[in-house]
Amino acid sequence: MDISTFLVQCLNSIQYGLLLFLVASGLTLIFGIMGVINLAHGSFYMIGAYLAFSIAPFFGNHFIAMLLAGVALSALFGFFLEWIFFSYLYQRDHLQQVLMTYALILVFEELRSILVGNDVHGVKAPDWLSGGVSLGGIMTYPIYNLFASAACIVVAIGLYLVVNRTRLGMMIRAGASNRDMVRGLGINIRLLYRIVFAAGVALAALAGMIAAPMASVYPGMGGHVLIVCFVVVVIGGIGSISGALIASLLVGFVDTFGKVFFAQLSGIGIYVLMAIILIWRPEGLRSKGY
Amino acid sequence: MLQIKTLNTYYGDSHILHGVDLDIPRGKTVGLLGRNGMGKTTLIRSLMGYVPAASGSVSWLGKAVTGQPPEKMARLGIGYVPEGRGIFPNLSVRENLLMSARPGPTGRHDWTYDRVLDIFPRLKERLDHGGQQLSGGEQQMLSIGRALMTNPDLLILDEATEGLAPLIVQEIWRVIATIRATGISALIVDRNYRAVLEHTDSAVLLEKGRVVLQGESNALLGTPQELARYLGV
Amino acid sequence: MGTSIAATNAVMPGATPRFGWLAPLAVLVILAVLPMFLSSYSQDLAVKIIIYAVFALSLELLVGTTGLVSLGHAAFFGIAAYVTGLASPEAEAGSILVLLPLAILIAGAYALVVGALSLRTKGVYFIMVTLAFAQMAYYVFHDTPIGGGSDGMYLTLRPALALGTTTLIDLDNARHLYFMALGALVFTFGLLALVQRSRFGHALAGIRVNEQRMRAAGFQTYWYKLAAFVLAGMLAALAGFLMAAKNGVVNPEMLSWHESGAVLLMIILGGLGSLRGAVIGAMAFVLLKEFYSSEAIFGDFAARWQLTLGLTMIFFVALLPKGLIGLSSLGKRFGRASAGRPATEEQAEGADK
Amino acid sequence: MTIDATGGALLQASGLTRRFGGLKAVNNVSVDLHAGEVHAVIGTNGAGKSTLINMLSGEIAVSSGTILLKGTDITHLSQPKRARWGIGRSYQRTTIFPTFTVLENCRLAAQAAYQRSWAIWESAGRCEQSTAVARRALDDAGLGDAGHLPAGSMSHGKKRQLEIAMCLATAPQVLLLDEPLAGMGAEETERMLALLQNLKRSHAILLVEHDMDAVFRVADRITVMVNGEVIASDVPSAIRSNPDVQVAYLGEH
Amino acid sequence: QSQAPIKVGFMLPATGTFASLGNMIENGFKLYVNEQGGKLGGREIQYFKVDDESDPAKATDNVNKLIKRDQVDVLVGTVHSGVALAMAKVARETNTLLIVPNAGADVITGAMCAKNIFRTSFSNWQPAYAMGKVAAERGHKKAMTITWNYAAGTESVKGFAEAFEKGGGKVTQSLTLPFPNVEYQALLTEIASQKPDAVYAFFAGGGAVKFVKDYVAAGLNKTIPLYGPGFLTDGTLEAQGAAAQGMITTLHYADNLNTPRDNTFRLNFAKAYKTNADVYAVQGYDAAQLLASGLKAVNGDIGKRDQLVQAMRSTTVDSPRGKFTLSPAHNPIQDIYLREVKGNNNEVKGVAMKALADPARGCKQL
Ligand SMILES: Nc1ncnc2c1ncn2[C@@H]1O[C@H](COP(=O)(O)OP(=O)(O)OP(=O)(O)O)[C@@H](O)[C@H]1O
Ligand SMILES: Nc1ncnc2c1ncn2[C@@H]1O[C@H](COP(=O)(O)OP(=O)(O)OP(=O)(O)O)[C@@H](O)[C@H]1O
Ligand SMILES: [Mg+2]
Ligand SMILES: [Mg+2]
Repeated sequence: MDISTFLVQCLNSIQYGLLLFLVASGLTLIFGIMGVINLAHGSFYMIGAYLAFSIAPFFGNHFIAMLLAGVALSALFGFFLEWIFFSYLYQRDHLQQVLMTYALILVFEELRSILVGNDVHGVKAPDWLSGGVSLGGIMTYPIYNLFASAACIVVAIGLYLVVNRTRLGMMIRAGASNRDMVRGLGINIRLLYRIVFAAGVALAALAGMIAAPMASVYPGMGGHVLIVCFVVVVIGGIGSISGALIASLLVGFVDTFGKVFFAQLSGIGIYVLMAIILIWRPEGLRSKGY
Repeated sequence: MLQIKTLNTYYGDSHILHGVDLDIPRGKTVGLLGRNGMGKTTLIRSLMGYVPAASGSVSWLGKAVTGQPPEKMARLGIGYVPEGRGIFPNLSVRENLLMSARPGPTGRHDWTYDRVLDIFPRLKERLDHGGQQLSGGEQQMLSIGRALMTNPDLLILDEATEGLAPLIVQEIWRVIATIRATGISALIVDRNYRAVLEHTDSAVLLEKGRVVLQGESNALLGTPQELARYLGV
Repeated sequence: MGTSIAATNAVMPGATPRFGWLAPLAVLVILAVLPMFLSSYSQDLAVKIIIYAVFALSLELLVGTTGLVSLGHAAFFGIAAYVTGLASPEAEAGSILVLLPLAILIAGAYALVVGALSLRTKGVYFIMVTLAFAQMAYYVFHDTPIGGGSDGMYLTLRPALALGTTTLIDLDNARHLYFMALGALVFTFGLLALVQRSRFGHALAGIRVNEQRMRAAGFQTYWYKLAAFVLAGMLAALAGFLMAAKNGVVNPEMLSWHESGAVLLMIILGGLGSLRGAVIGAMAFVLLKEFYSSEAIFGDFAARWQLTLGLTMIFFVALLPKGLIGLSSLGKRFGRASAGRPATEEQAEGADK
Repeated sequence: MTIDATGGALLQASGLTRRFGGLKAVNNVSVDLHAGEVHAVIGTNGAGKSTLINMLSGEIAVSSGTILLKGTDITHLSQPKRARWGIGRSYQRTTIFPTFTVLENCRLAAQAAYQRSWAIWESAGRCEQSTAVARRALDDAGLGDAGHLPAGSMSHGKKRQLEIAMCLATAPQVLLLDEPLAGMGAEETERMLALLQNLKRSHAILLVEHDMDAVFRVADRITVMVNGEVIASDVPSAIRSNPDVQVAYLGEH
Repeated sequence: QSQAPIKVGFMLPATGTFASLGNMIENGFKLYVNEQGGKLGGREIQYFKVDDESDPAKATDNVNKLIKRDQVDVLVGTVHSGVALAMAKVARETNTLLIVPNAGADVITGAMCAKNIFRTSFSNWQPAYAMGKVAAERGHKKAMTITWNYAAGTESVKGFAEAFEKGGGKVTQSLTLPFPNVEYQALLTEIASQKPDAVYAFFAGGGAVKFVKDYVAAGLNKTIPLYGPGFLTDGTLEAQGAAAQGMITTLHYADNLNTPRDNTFRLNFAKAYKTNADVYAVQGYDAAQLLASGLKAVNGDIGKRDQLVQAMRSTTVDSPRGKFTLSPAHNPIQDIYLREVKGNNNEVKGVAMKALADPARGCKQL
């Protein structure tokens, strides 16, 4: 591999890693911080992609407006979802949530099939983001991918600040460890969790919307992404945003170079990575130890 | 300020509180005494709304608040230091304090981050430690500090001096005295009944979920044989 | 995440009511005579449920008893199935006496390696490390030609047990398969029931609730957990062997995380902390799906089984905090709730946060 | 600072140090525990008392220093092994099995001495030895009539009693008690002190406690820690009048 | 006796990625039956359906639902190769008549071939082989292949390489990525750095859409032509949009064959189901035709298995794709078209290979 190819591969790794982070960010919130094992995360991603497909025609080239509208819609959706399906589960065994989220996957899949059908769809990137930049040689790099990376970085920074630097973030994390105590301090943990859950759903949906023009929209698209997201969140250390970012990039690199050098067994790459990291650091890369 | 009338509370089938009355006047500190397992904590958890009371009423400043959830009760102006501390292990000391900070219900803002750290200088040295990493006593300080950060009108201390060094315990009692002076009420449970009686205006003694003795703290101090009977000393 | 993952129904294993053995015995008698009344399809279905029950029971030992939630349990199931497939001779039926121990040993060996490494981690991290090891096994079978790649492989002839020239058990015979599976279920259930009331089982339960205290008391918890992990892996292998024999086809999907997830869901659905819950969960999971996807009952809507199944599960989770096994105590709860007193088991558990 | 340098000490720790990142929670601390003696360790909050117990019991590793049990170096022995060799501890933060009954809590602790984990055909509930030991421990700790209750549903004070009972149930020779009296009422305190007086005849006891009345009543020797270091170690009367200790810890006591 | 309807069991995906394909196949099948007045060989047809979920692990149980529970006379399915293999295995054991309307796994009409197993679609080898020939004829010397690391992909790539190298070309590298991973960027970079003359890709569904789009976004299409079997573009052209325009693929069907047979079929299909027919619909339709030819020969007496099979084996199916016969291994001997994407259609450019028969390697029961 010559040096320029190597550099392009690094760029690919980073780009993939960032996109992964975007998808995983919602999961970090719901899973890492609220402590809800949310298998339906992939479904929210899918819902976002289908949402983009459904509302894109109304927005034309106003892509950002479409994203905002989609985020608002999905947050609302998440808000009610938490209310109806999760609000009474926190006191129970964590595993009950697993069952609930699994049931939701089934329901969402079928509702999607009923509402939008089973076809593969494409979503067009807005004109101002189409086209590519030349990367030496014969390859070009799509501008839209660069836009997506930028969006991921913005989300990463925003999320980091909110969770680690605001009282809201502290309250959420406190709620994950001891709900009753948080209530005793006068904080309406139910509302708080509802909002966080909504934010998690909105982030997943946002990822789906951003990914839609690149990846197209198809049934079952959430399934594969889910497990990779869990890998990212866990490698990074549960609840750590910066950890998730590092982990996303690591996974991006391992996946990218794994495909190039170990094509036969590249499927196991990220799992080997996860196993090694967790055996080396049983609490993930960036766990604070408390 | 807070008034409890004929409160009955059950855990499952076991009847824990039997028609308990308790009155905490504004600006007064009340001691709650009793041997282990007599229902002190249960009384507190019932009035805070953690455990639903089967019957009876709770009122705050004359308004009925029976059955309100804990977050509402806390918002009314109750600062709660639970037994066993309830520190958030995954938050640093600083975060444990900041997350609960808010002005009191009347807008009072006596307790600031800095002032809390002033009375617990030990915490200042540990600001970036996780709640989990604190020593038992440090956790206890943090729990009290965290409750103070909500600038409460009524402070409930359930065994708040457990695990604290004698010097710090003295400091806590001093703090309670100053709190008392600023018109904040307090409900205090502590194993050291003598200290409780010395630092409170009145006290209530529970025996198997019933009030068996109550009165001015000073007066109670003068009845050692009664105390001995119910506290087993 | 300070809270432990698995809280359970049983206060302590073995705290079953006095005549607790009556119900299983009755069920066993019914199961033993069942094949006489079943169509060959229903019998197949029964075998499938039984195999999943064995599989679920094996995971129950980990999750419900020891508090180790694994999302990679299908690895042992699938590896055993592949061993059965790969070790079966082309032209004749493989011997159960060879294939079954081989499958169990190899899967057990893998469980030993996986357990030894992954038990360094806890909670969600443990879930994910077990998943990682299962995915590795999955991709080895999926992406390399060892076992026929993604298409899997098939057994030309199902295993049999021959003594001299007489064939005692021939798994090609549906009834033999049924009774062999039933035997495996009885064995597994009995073994785990014994384990649960033994010192070993109590120690595992102690580890689930409070490992720190167990260590302080003098239990080498790591070895206990490893033993439980390997035992669970070997029992899963038993199920895997049976599944390979039943289907005659082995496929990488048997090791996929969907399969691991499905058996986890079974035991949650049934109710954690109870062996019967695992069996009931397996039964409910298979039957509910069978029911909802049955065209004869739902007509064209059968294709929408995901919706009905999903809604049913939501319904169960919402109403049955302890899983299906909690149905029996539901009546009591209602009785008590109407007397105006709160239920408190949860409070007792949550009391020591 | 040891009284007799060799044989007498059951547990002998010297030069123990433990760092948490940059923090020296325990710095070069030595203690000897003798059978027939209650050795109290007192000190300010965060002085490192619990950390010391954690190191002695094997819960956490030492950064440096050595620990001898009856002359054998156990510095690198795992916690369960040390427990089997006779080191029992109680926790400052109640560490029980809340979903099990009180008796089951103790029985499980006692079972550590009769593990026989391969004998899966034997019922744990019918293990007479461990049940007997558990009952005795409960009686000693004053929970004799509470055996059937779910441990999690007891009051705080009772849980503290259970904490001690579980420590006793492992039948240790060396007891490391981390604030055993915390949360206990006056009556229970009396009982516990009597129990300690009784136990110390045959056991070596390390007592961490903030209740000074109690400490001065039962301790034969007191070590005072401040910020990870020992500032004094002596007989109680000498400690009581030590001005350093008064300033740092006792206050007006 | 001939009054009882013939039971046809559909084992097709109703959920998951392949759900729409399953639907097309079923509709195609039913269209033909309806055209015959709901009867084949004089007997009513009764349908049974099972969702195979495209999950091979559940395949045996699912197929048994049809065979043992519903006791169907004929099995029709499925899309996913792994599932189809399990079906074939059970069909062999129970001697049930099986018609495969899509799954292309070579072994179904190769090593696993059997008297009672038929296929009306294709073998993975067929379109790939034709493409290999075309690519070589177009003068490409160095080609790279890329596919998911699974059976269908590897078979397809092998078929391509076989013809391409026979034609004088050389497959320099076969790239794979794990199924169903859709992060192609790394491999596209690899392609860009090696600059082959052509690329042959096998993907389907959402993965195909993303691949074609990524290929174009990376600018590779300007210098390195992309070839593939028709699955790369079929059914997904709307989603691929501009990226797919002008792409060359090979398949046994195309969108504007413009034969009378095809036109009537498409018209009827569109009328009946309000959507355009595609290759999957054709395969389902032909499955019904094939069955019909057999039933006709035995006058609806499906018990006469040998005669039935013999008739099916030797029939000429008047398919919308053009007439085809079956090979001894029961796989269509069919024309493979060369197609080009124009708008939302795969238009015929010609016939890549005429009457191409699968080599049926390993089939012993010819
Ligand atoms: N969660 C619970 N479930 C059932 N019973 C409980 C529960 N919590 C407490 N109890 C019972 O209620 C009674 C009163 O307990 P409570 O905790 O109020 O006592 P307390 O006076 O605070 O004692 P202590 O001084 O030990 O803290 C006790 O007998 C206890 O066993
Ligand atoms: N895991 C840890 N990580 C970082 N610091 C720790 C950890 N454990 C304890 N510490 C710190 O080490 C110091 C000693 O703690 P330790 O628990 O031993 O104190 P202690 O003497 O038992 O105090 P107390 O009387 O309050 O229980 C404390 O300042 C504490 O914050
Ligand atoms: Mg209490
Ligand atoms: Mg301590």
